[in-house]
Amino acid sequence: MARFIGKRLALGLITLFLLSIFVFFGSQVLPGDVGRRVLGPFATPGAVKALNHQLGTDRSVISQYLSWIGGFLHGDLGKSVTGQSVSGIVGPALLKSAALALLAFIIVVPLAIAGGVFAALHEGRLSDRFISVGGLSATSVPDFVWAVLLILVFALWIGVLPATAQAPPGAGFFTQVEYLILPALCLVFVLFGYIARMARAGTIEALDADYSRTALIKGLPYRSVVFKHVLRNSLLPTIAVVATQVGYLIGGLVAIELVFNYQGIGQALFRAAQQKDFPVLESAVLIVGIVYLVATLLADIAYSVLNPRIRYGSET
Amino acid sequence: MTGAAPTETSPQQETAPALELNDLEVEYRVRGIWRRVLRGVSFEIAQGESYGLVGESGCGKSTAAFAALRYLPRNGRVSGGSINLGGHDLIAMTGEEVRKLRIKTVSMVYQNPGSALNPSIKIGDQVAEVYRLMGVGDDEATERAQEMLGKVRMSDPARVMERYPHQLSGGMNQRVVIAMALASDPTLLILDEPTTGLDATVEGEVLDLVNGLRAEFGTSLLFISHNLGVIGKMCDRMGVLYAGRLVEEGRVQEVFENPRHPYTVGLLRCIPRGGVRKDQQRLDTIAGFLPGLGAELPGCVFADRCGLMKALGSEERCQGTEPPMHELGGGHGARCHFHEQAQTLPRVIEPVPAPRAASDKNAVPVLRAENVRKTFHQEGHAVHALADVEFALAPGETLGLVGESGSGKTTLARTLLGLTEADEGSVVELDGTPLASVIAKRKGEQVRALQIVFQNPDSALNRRFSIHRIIARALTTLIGLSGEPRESRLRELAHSVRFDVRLIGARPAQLSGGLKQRVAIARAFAGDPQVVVCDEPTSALDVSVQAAILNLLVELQGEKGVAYLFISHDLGVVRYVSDRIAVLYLGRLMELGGAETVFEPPQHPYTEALLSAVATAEGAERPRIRLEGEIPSAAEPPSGCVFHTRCPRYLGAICEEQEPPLEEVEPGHFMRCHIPVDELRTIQQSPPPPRPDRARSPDAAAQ
Amino acid sequence: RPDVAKVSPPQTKPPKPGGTIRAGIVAPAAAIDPIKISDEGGLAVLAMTGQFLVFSDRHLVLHPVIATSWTHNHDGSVWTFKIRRGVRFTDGTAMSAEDVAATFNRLADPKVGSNSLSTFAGVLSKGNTQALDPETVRFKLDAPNGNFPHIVSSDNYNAIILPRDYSGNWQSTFIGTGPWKLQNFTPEVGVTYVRNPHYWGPPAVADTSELKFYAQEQAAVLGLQGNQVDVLPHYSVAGGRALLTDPAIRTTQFHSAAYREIHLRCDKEPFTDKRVRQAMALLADRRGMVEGLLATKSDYGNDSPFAPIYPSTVKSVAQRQRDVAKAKELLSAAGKSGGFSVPVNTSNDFELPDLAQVLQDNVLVAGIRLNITVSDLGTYYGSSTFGTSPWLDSVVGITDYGHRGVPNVTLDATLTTKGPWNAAHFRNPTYDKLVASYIAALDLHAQRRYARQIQELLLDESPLIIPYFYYFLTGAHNNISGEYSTAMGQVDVSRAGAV
Amino acid sequence: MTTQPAATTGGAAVDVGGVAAQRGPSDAKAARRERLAVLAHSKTFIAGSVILGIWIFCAIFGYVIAPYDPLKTDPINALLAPSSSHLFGTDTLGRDVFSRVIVGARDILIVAPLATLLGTVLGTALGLITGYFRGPVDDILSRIIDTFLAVPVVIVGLLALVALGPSKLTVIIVIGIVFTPVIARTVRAAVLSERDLEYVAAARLRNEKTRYILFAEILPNVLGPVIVEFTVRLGYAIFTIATLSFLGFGIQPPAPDWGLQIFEHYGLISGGYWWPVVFPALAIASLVVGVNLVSDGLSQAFER
Ligand SMILES: Nc1ncnc2c1ncn2[C@@H]1O[C@H](COP(=O)(O)OP(=O)(O)OP(=O)(O)O)[C@@H](O)[C@H]1O
Ligand SMILES: Nc1ncnc2c1ncn2[C@@H]1O[C@H](COP(=O)(O)OP(=O)(O)OP(=O)(O)O)[C@@H](O)[C@H]1O
Ligand SMILES: [Mg+2]
Ligand SMILES: [Mg+2]
Repeated sequence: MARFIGKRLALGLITLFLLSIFVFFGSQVLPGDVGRRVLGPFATPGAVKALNHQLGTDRSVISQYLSWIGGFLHGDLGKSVTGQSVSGIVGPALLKSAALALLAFIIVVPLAIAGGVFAALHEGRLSDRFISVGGLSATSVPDFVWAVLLILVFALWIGVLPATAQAPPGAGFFTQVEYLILPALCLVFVLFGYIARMARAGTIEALDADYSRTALIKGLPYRSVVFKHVLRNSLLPTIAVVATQVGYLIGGLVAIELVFNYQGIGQALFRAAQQKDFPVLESAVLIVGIVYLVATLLADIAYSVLNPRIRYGSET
Repeated sequence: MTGAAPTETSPQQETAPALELNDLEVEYRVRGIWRRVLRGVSFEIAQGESYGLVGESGCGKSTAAFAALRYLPRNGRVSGGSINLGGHDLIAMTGEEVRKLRIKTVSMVYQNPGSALNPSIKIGDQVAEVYRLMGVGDDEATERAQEMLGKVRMSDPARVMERYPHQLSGGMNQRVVIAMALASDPTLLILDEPTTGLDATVEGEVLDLVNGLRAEFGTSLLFISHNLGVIGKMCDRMGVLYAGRLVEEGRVQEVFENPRHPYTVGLLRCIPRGGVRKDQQRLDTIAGFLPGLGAELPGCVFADRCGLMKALGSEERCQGTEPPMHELGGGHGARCHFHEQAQTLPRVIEPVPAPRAASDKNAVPVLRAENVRKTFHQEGHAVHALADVEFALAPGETLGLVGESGSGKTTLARTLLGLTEADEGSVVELDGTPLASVIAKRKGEQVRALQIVFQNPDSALNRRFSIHRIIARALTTLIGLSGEPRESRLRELAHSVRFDVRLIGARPAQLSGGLKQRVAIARAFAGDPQVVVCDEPTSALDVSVQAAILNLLVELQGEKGVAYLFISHDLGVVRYVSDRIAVLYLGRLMELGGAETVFEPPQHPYTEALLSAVATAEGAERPRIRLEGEIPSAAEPPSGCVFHTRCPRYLGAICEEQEPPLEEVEPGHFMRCHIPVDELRTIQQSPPPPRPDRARSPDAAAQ
Repeated sequence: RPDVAKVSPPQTKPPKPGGTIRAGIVAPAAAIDPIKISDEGGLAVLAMTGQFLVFSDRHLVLHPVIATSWTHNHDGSVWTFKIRRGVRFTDGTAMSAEDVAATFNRLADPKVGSNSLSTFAGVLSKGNTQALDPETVRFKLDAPNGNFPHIVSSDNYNAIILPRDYSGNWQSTFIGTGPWKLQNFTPEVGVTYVRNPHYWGPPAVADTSELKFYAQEQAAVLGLQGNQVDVLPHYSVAGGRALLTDPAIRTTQFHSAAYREIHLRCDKEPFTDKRVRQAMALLADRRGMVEGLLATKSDYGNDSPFAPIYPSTVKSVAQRQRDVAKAKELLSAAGKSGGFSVPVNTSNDFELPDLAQVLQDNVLVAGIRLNITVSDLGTYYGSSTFGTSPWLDSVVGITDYGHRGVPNVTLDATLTTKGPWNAAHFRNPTYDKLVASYIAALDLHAQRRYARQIQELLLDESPLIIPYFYYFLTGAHNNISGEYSTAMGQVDVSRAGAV
Repeated sequence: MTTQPAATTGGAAVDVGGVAAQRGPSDAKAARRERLAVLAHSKTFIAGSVILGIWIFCAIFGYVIAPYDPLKTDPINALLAPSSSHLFGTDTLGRDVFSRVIVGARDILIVAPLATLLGTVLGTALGLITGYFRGPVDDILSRIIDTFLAVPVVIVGLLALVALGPSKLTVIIVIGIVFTPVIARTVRAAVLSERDLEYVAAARLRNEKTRYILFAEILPNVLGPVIVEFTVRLGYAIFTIATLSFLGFGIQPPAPDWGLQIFEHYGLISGGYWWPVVFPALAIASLVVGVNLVSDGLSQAFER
């Protein structure tokens, strides 16, 4: 187990290193000049030059990279070209994304698993078709389309929920949750199909497996077969799917965060890309990568802890 | 059945047969159409009786077994007839009643023990669950589960209780399944090919166990197998199923000795029995194929393939009217209009052996291996799959290679072929010229000369290619043919493997297993090879098809003078085709010699054990030698003689300390054992005494 | 002329004191540094706590703030400002003329690289601002300038008065002399303020105030509608059309000199021929643009930076109108009767992509095909130097120009031979001379004389199409009164509150 | 179908045990016919085909059947509510939303499939290579694939489009490349289970070139997963392209792209102008639902 985690961590580090290089050199191709982007088109060239010098963006690409990565490794994310500290931008954004992701997960995971299992138990019937096809369709309708439709219905027509996600400062817990409901609901639509499909496939596979037959032939009631024998095997792959969705939730929600004016990490990335704010871009991408890798690693660990085949290895 | 709750013991139950099927009809819905699978199947199993069901793959054996539990796949239904289980009419029962019945009265064990157990629940809990279902409290359930595991001769049951299925070997898992099945002390135990995936040595052990427990519990058995030998060993009576219809039924001995249905007759003729060899007799086969699922068969279900019908010219009767079950006395019955003449069924194949090209024992060996080693590196472990293998293969000769699963047979084949790179220092020579260890570095000549026929024709043929493309490609790459010469050579080749050229445009999926194997053989012979490795070429096939393929291989050898390295775990088959036999254990050659020298009588303790495990259709058996424990892992081979941990003739410390060399004990006969060959021949006459050093339980060695 | 048009009836009731007043703005693009800031979000933040010598109102009328009065010498080359007494910074320290002088010397220092350098170029040099006594500051100009107070007014949004020892990092203190004092600042989220206890003027009506940042105009609009803010100091028709029909929202509109410029590169085919440029300008359907794109919230433009709001603008110069027949005539005279196709670049802001599409459709009747490329702002401006900027290099480009108190900068920078923003690559010595004369002109009469000539010249040469000068729109909830915003984007909420 | 052999060799009796096709070609044809019948009776498949068919029809004939020129601006008549003359109303530039929705099918139905195809081709090639070779090639490529997967697709697409400048071609290329690693992963998994099958060993035993083994032997056998992956990715391509358009980095104005229309107008819904947003949104939703219904129907038919 320790060996497995160690190996995964090492691979993860390589991936992150590659990622930092890709983003860095990729961002060099982004058009425009950093100082110019900050100061705007009408600033004098002298002012732009001075700012570039101050930001260090006039140095060689390699030395910029090295000083940035050096800082990153010491936990110093540096300063945004806008002068704010990068951790001051990325940190809160990450927290916000995490809050939204968490709420979405709390709603969607039980719902989708229940839906998927229900569909599997009714395989081929109308309810199964409805859940499977409906879920898949909801999944592939772009998130911002959901956002627009939900705002229209719930915020503007019925008027029960706020149209933006950012609760006023000092708002209590429940108010904050209230503000997050609509965006979370969009994510529920988008994620439901994924997770339900996985849960359904896993359950069908487990239902068809010989051991379920063994249990039935033992004389176990169907319900017990499902709950005692099927689910513990069928829900394992679902964990991995939920984990990969973390990648989408933390960083991929550019459109939704835009519509709901939510300063999550997706927004931070979007803005950084547009403004060529390299320190923010690089750190945010790396952090998104870290979150993704950690989530998948945790899922793998959870998977192996829950799965005796991996937990104990084969000893014979 | 008069509404008596199945859990109560009604008076009927005492006398009622354990299982009674009456005119059972089962259908599966495939692509929207209901198709008949079982056609009026009737048989009964008396209390305490063991009933065998045989028939080729797809004839409906498993369906009958599951129907007996009223457990059908979602797309299946019982469309007629009745099922009586211990006097209860299963079909009339509610789901809940059936469930209660399953708890107490009937259990089932099926083929793949690995998948029959829940991978994420501890063995102990899975077994105890049966007791809890019967209403036993938790603690007692656990206790009794442990007791039951002991009864299936599981060493250290307490430890096994805490384990998960993947931590046990296939044989041990099957014993757990059997323990679970017998835990409720059922009146009927259904075993559906319980040993098919297991090694012969393990199979023997499991069958012994079932026999022992059956005696102890007084359980009735429904035993399904395609292996007639196993049926012979296990059953009192048997039924022969064909295309969903029971075509013959009777006492096992009676059916084997006096079969009265042409199908049974043909089936028995297909297997190499009584130590026949290729230069004595050719095997018979059954022409044609099982009719498709749900086919309309107004007459005898076997008519299409029946040689007797053709010989008698009785097409009208046989294809027009369904023969009744003719009672022949003693419970023997056959569904054949001409059952008296069944044994005159004409042979499809003349018994005359195929002519053989003279093989010159003193010629330069076409293939010679020396010091062949292969070490795999797996997650830091070194797995020594082959150690110092050496042998020579004369032109036109067949060398049989036997050994338990994991002994390195396939690895040896792949190493010779260059598919797996041998370790440094290994020597493989073709016609006296050393071969590069990877195929990519071998010359075209050499590549052509060494070919293989794989075990599974499904994966050996590219399923996206037409047969034409598969063979033509081999002709192009191996001997550079193209255009018309290639086409004519292709037709010749198809002809020589008895493959109908009209099917040349088909895809593999449209062909039967036997036909696919013919294509694979044609491909191997495309470049006129000198040596063809056959890695279990018939183990995926039904017996009748196996016979045809074996015949073909023998014929081709006669025509082309090719040498075979023939791998199989079926000792009967190996003995039939081989001139010489090599016995492999943990990557080491234990014995090598002429087929008769090695087998008749066996001398090396391992060979002896292998042979004794085999159940033959003759029923005549040598005393079973129990091989103790599991095969050791190739990653940590035992010290000294690698066989010492399981050897029935274990001598003592010397076996654990010194590895015996492979010695030529008589001309052409090599053996690896500390016991001198003469002594071996003598002690072979009597069963081995229990091993003195085995105070430990047998399974401890495995863990 | 109607100076301030109200869309909905104005809220006339006075606000009740106390409470919080909240305004929404588009988040500042960069760190908020008074010296460097150039975007609307940033300058709005500056003006919350910072104050100027002089305040330029919506009609470009100047009002004393830190300066109480100002005088100039005979030719307008030396200006003397009297500084208000008793002004204290938000940290409690007293402000004096020294601070004022230091502020302007800093802005004029080329080494500091302030954003005002382009405004002060040729007007005021470093070291030429002097505190004569604690209440008097004297500016010695590089050249006479009749409009100098405008240059040190709120129209020059960088010119808030800072302490003499200001050394950067304004964001940590938000130091200034205004009615508000920083309470809390969260980047990307917003700023909260409390009343400045040291304020020299009447205390703010509300107890606290707040600027809420939005990533995007649309979000800010939703924020106003969703009652997250009380006031939206500035919104565009493109982004905030929803507010125009919202009965809960009161929109205040006023003229501005802000415009969208469509440049035609005079040195590139097919626009080397002025007839082709004239044809393009004649094909543009200004009415459709004003009434459709801008929902009538704009004045018509006449293809020169002279906005109707400037006193110097000559309104009697004939307004150019759509004339397809004449355009076709001109095109065939120029040998382009078959039309041509040409790329158009613009940025993804406000109604610019829409304007591009309308223009594309407008000119199609004459067979002219425009291929639109819309990029993000940064990409469009590129490095803002010739050769590496789609803005300055494109054959046709559509660019946003903000409001300015006087047209001097736009006349000079966008069209003179040496103009750094001369995307049209217009080279006309007559024009250059006219602009120099216009800037030097001290009195309105003289300015108008040159203005007429410039307007007519630009109509004839047509290097630019300036179809409209859009109104500046401020949204507020109906129950709010007293907010005041300027066309620069500054907002004063110190007199605002709920009624 | 049963055929009897006619051949005899060397006096040996004819081996008839097995010369017949178990399931002849005619049987396969029957299976295909039955499968079509299942499709014809599948309500979901029919519903999906109808929806998809309508959009494909719109994509091809959109300009012919649209009541107005979808690009014709009429700013004076901007934002007219739906009425009999403008079924879906008009947008901010006075263009007919109905016509734009109809014609808008074309861009997405060209760009999304082409992008998916590009991704599928590249991903398949990459998956074949990484799956077939073990060792360094696999390790290096797998790390690069992982790297791409660690960042959300939209972000990678966005960065690439900011760098390259948005146009239909760049969108196709960028989405294709962004999808490559995901598809490569699926194909790699399929190849891993193929590479150890004996037909590959048989090809190696003929000393076939690696290229032949990969593309002629293995590729046809992983086409199934590849096709499934293609249909699934097609849905996501629509998703992603619409998102990029929505962010202003996808298909460019004045194209009547649906995502772009939503982007251009979503700020208006709070003003009661829902029609320029809702109709394109429903168009996207119905298209993806149609695609999913069809692929679901297909998989149903092939499962049974
Ligand atoms: N669920 C099912 N749906 C459709 N057809 C089925 C199903 N299960 C089995 N069949 C078909 O029914 C026939 C009988 O199957 P069955 O499993 O009973 O055969 P069998 O004699 O046990 O064969 P084997 O020796 O291969 O186990 C076969 O042709 C098989 O393909
Ligand atoms: N690629 C491999 N990597 C690691 N170990 C291997 C590999 N291939 C085979 N082995 C190991 O080598 C040993 C011999 O395996 P091999 O497949 O040659 O046995 P076999 O005699 O053919 O068995 P079977 O009868 O089951 O086919 C086994 O212990 C197996 O686990
Ligand atoms: Mg079976
Ligand atoms: Mg093998």
